Amino acid sequence: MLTVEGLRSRYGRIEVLHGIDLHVDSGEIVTVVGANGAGKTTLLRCLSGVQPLSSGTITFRGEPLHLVPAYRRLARGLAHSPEGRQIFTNLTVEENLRLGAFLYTDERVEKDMDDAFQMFPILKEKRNLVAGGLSGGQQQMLAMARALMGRPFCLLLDEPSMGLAPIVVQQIFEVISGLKALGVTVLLVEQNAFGALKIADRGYVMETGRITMQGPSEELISNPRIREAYLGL
Amino acid sequence: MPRLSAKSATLLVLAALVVVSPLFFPSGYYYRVGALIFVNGLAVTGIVILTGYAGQISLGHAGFAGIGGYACALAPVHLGLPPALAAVLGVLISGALAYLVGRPILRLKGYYLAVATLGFGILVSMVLNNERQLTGGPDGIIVPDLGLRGLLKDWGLNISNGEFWYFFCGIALLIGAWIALNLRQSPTGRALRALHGSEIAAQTVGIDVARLKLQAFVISAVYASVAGSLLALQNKFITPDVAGFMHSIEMVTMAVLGGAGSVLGAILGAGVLTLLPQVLTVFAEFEQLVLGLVMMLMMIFLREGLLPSLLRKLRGRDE
Amino acid sequence: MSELLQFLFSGLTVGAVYALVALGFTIIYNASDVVNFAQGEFVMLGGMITWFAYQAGLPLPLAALVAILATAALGVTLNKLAIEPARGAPVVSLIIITIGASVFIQGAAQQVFDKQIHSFPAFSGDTPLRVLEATIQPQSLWVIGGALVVFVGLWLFFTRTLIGRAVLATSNNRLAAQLVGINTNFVMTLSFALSAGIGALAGVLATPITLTAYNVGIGFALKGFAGAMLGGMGNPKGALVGGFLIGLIEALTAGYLSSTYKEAVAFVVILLVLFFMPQGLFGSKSTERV
Amino acid sequence: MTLLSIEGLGIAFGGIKAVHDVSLKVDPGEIVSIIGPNGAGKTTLFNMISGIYQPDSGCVLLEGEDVTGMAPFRLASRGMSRTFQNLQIFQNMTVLENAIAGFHLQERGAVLADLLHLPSSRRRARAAEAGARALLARVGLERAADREAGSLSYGSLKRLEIARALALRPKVLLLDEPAAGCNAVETEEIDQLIAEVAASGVAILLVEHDMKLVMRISSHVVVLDQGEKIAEGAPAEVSRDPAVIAAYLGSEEAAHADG
Amino acid sequence: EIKIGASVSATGPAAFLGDPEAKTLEMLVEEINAKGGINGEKIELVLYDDGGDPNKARTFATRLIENDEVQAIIGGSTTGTSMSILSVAEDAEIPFISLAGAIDIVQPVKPYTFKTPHTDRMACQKIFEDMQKRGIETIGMISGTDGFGASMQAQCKDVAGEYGIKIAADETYDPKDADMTAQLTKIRNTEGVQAVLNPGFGQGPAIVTRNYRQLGIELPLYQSHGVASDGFIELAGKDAVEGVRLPGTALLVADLLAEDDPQKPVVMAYKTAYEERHNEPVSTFGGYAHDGFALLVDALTRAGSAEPEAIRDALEATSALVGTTGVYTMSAEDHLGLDLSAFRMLEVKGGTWSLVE
Ligand SMILES: Nc1ncnc2c1ncn2[C@@H]1O[C@H](COP(=O)(O)OP(=O)(O)OP(=O)(O)O)[C@@H](O)[C@H]1O
Ligand SMILES: Nc1ncnc2c1ncn2[C@@H]1O[C@H](COP(=O)(O)OP(=O)(O)OP(=O)(O)O)[C@@H](O)[C@H]1O
Ligand SMILES: [Mg+2]
Ligand SMILES: [Mg+2]
Repeated sequence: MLTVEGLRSRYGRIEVLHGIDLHVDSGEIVTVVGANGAGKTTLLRCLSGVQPLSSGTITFRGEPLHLVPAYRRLARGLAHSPEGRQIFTNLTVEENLRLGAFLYTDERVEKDMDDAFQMFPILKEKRNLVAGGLSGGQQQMLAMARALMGRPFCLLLDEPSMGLAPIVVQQIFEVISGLKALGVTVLLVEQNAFGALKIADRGYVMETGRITMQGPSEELISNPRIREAYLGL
Repeated sequence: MPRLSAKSATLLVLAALVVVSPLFFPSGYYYRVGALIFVNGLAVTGIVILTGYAGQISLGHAGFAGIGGYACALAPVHLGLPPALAAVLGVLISGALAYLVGRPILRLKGYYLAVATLGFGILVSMVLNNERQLTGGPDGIIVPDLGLRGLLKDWGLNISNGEFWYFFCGIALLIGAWIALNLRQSPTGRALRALHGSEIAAQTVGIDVARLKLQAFVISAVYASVAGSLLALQNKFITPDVAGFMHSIEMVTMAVLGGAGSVLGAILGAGVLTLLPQVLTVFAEFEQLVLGLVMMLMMIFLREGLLPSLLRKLRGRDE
Repeated sequence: MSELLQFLFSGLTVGAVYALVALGFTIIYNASDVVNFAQGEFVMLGGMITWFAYQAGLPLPLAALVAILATAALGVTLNKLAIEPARGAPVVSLIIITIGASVFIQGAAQQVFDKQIHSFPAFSGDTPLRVLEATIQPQSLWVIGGALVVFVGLWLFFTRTLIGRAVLATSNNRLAAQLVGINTNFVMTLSFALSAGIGALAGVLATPITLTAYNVGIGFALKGFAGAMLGGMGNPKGALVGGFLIGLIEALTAGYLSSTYKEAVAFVVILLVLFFMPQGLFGSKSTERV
Repeated sequence: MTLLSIEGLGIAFGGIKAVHDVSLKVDPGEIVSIIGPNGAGKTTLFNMISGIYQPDSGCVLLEGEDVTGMAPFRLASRGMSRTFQNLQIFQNMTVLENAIAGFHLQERGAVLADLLHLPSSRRRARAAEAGARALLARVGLERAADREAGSLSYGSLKRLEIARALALRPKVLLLDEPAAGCNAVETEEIDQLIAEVAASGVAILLVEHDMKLVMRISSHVVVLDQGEKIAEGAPAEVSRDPAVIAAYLGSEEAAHADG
Repeated sequence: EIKIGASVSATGPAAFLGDPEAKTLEMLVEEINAKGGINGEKIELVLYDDGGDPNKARTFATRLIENDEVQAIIGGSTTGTSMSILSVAEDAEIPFISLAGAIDIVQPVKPYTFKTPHTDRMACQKIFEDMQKRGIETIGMISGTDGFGASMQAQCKDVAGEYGIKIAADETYDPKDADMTAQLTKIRNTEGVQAVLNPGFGQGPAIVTRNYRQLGIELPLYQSHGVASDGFIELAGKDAVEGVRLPGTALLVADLLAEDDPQKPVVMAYKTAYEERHNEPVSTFGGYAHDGFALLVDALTRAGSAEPEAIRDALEATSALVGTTGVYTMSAEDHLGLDLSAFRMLEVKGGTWSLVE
């Protein structure tokens, strides 16, 4: 579904991704773990097109993606729930969701919105309020719900569990697992590495802009180095 | 080799420019242009403090320049003050007015602050325009001679009017730049830049945001006032144009063009924008066209302003 | 009584012009947070191009259409050549670009056209309409009507259409807008086209009253800006009310207090309003949680 | 005497009670954690305590003195310091300058001295810089000191905020989700840092969703739900409370789970 | 080669003054060079646009004198710019012919400064004379707040008493205003007003005139020489402008001048040349520049030298020089050299200017 080869990216003159190779197969949940500043967010930004590559290729569903402008990538089926939530703070919750489905004008939008409200009932309660007034966790839910409104084949999630109550974290991980059943592929960046690896099929470990380890989740969970460096066990 | 601090480097560059440039002046006219650049540079240094450091926009600073200028025209006639003291009076009035006006309007943010300052500037220029009995109205008013040149002559230093104002304004600019540079690296300067970044966070580290903004506003008003006084004294004549909206815009443009966050940059911006019309006279009819084009191109390709962008490019090549 | 009515007519006429200019500001501002100081030049072009086309023999309505389209095209060009290449620059830099554009357009206009003052016939003649003892020019009704129509159009655009909301989304969070599939470049192009077109329309409607010349832009921009800020930047309702308010305050001050200081009074009112409502009359306070 | 005590604090937004009648106390050296579902009002409570919101009812006592609704910068000078859930970084400054800004109260002096670059001003600035560097080292950011703050990753910014908050040498420290965006190992580092600060006699109020962290270091836990206090007590006690489990934890294991 | 400097406001708010001035100077210099120059020497014109900004004007004056080393300066479209140039020129002892209205420019007399336009005061006097003839005693004024309007407003108020005229209403408008009905309503409702006077230039007076008719005010309306051009009739609209009077120069009614009028050949020559070349009607202001240049040429010819000192002396000795504005005779006490006869009272009749007998 998604293949990345030799991806490099820089902020100004400083390169922060030094040649990333990774792939996500259809229907998979793949997670990327790494320390603060490893470059996980930058990787996702490259994939969704809001961050330029300096070299490398991205192939998505068999077609090159890296030349497609960011705004067209959702139409191709790639959605991104970014770090820092990036919701439209001046618009209402409902408007945020509707904009998530900006590309569509059919009836399914209403249905998707109902689904989103079912997933996060609190959003329904606040649907007519300005999103900027939501609590941090509520905004995080909104960001995730908005990404889902875009009907992606593949979803890029940057720390979706951040700032969420434990009960919601569990729920979020369940939702992500559930997406798999719906045929949505997920690339998940998580600091809650343990939780992420538990639901993922495979995982990558990223250190200062490079992939240093990869493998099936169970393997990574049981790897002593990872247990010590990322899982704190 | 011990590294020069940015401050000393800036001051050295400026001082060298002031002293060395005259060696290359083919005629007295260049002293005039130099003096204008220095005066504008001084006004714009005030904008650096307000806009570059503290992030507050003012579209009415020409109002303070007007007050400074008219103080020099009116105080000698009506109060019998010598022109130099009149300039000080201008500073006091500008400062006091900035303090009074700043208190309510500095609560505003962004464009709202811009329109409020704009309103202030317009009020000042309107008074200067319409109180004909006092100010001479739109036709302007004569400003008495500073008299310092005569004094220098008595001391055996005989320089032309152009030279005198060139060096006088040059020194004023150096002092102004020195103060602004002091401020930048000082605790107060840091606090100003902090409130620019986030007012809430600035508050929680104990910065009295309202007060600090007001201080920056007053300081920058003083700069504008002194610049206005220098201009008036030098021209020996003043019209309400100094306080006009276009002059306010010009000040901000100079600062942003050169790089609002940096004193040297802003002075450079003042230089460019003062020189440009002089250079563009060869285009005569097309002057405005070219001026607009140059402004746009500079901002497109040197978006952080002339100096910061150039420095960044230079540094990029070094590494 | 008839005196008051006459002052009100005067205020409404002038206010409608301000309101039209202020409305022109809202779209670009809503899409990019940039106050486009070249907006006044669009108004000038609307009048000047119409005059020239009219002189050249085009019927007035056609001349007006040409002016509006040409100005909209210029707006798009401005965006493509000057605003888009500066993407990511600080807002002040963008503002300076628009000021540069304003200087440039003015310089170009005095070359392409001339430096004379021009006017073209009012749309429905010059016979003043009498209401009680007061009179109003038919063209004033055109300007007032124009302001109302543009207002309603913009209001529907921003509240009822998805693309209108996409404009708001773009200024609120450009990154997120791209992520939901909004072509932010297109949104910008559209905004410039619309803003410029509305500006030109203002010029077309107002010129029979205000007359036009290559250098009238700044005056319009200033008053429009003040009106927009008084009402609350970005809100069409604010632009409309703000523009009319300033016009009315000026006319009433000129009538009852002092014509010399009528603008001063207008600005004092603006300062007072902002003192109590820092976001203007209808500006929404942006909610950013910490 | 209690360092910080809050009595009956409440606020509403557009008629909706975000916080209602919440009281709590923190003593020097104590770590009081506030937990609760998203939107329970934790951040809002912080905003009222630190003077950013004006509470509709109730009062905040700092060292026995009523400081309700006092401006944030005044509270800061009385020893209150905080971090933000939605980062508030001075983007236009370097990492070091961000940290130095935290020393504002210690380094500020007369504006005139600063304008004229008097020795007193230089001395203050030097002291602040030294202190800031030490703090950056403490949060592991010493190598990033000269970078522009805007270029740090999320997790690093979080730590920069903590450094800046510590720079005030607070008596009360309010931390809003300090471990968000940090992995388990990084969280442990923060955990230690907080414990050290508390041990030095600072009263700490902590909002955090990472239960491991909360359970490990809190001396007392307060649970909010829909703006009201629904439970409080020792960490272990609270984590077994059925109401807390239902509203917040989801399951008892969640409190002790690895993550 | 003789170098002449000029700094005028070809752009900016005073462009209506400076633009025709610049065009006129360029045209005349070309003409005279085509004829072989003065005393066999060609003239070089160094022309700058000060945009109406006195500060810029001073810089350009300095540049003209110190850098371009001109022998004389023409320019200063506005009073403000003239005052700026004046002080530089006096310091450097370079003759300067101002094109601005205020009397302060040549009063008190400064050795090197001269001017061509009649003063605002003279315009007021001419108007009041005419009013007196019509038996008008109480008037209302509505003036632009620009330099031109404000200066004339002040002069008129100053001199009105001499003609027994009372100014009962005194309103102003901003040059950018779009509607003056409020001010005019106020004037209309002022007790006893018999006529209205509107000093100003640009679009303001055109709008005033239209609003005047819109309000149906029947009193005589006087405009100033600021709008003395055919363009004004067109802008204000033929119907609205009918009956408006203003003090203008011979230039505007060139065709109507008596054949024996000494000014006729001069104004006709200038008018035809200018209109042919620029395809726009001549204006009074271009005429000022024409006269300034004519004065200079005359002085240069008589002086037989391009030394500033000699030019100055010759200028002061100008006698009966016929210009478009009037006939100039300078002296050590009078650096303007015009009298009231320079102005002619004009009235719009049937959509064109006509002379009031
Ligand atoms: N705007 C920027 N300008 C310059 N450098 C940046 C910028 N954003 C990130 N970086 C740098 O790029 C590197 C990778 O950052 P990134 O945000 O991708 O890390 P991350 O793995 O997501 O970290 P975290 O877990 O803290 O979110 C870091 O060294 C960071 O400092
Ligand atoms: N400025 C505001 N405007 C409108 N509503 C607000 C505002 N501030 C807070 N609220 C509301 O108050 C409630 C509490 O929000 P708060 O941010 O305190 O929650 P929280 O407990 O910190 O949640 P989280 O764990 O998600 O950060 C929320 O429902 C929020 O929508
Ligand atoms: Mg990240
Ligand atoms: Mg919170």
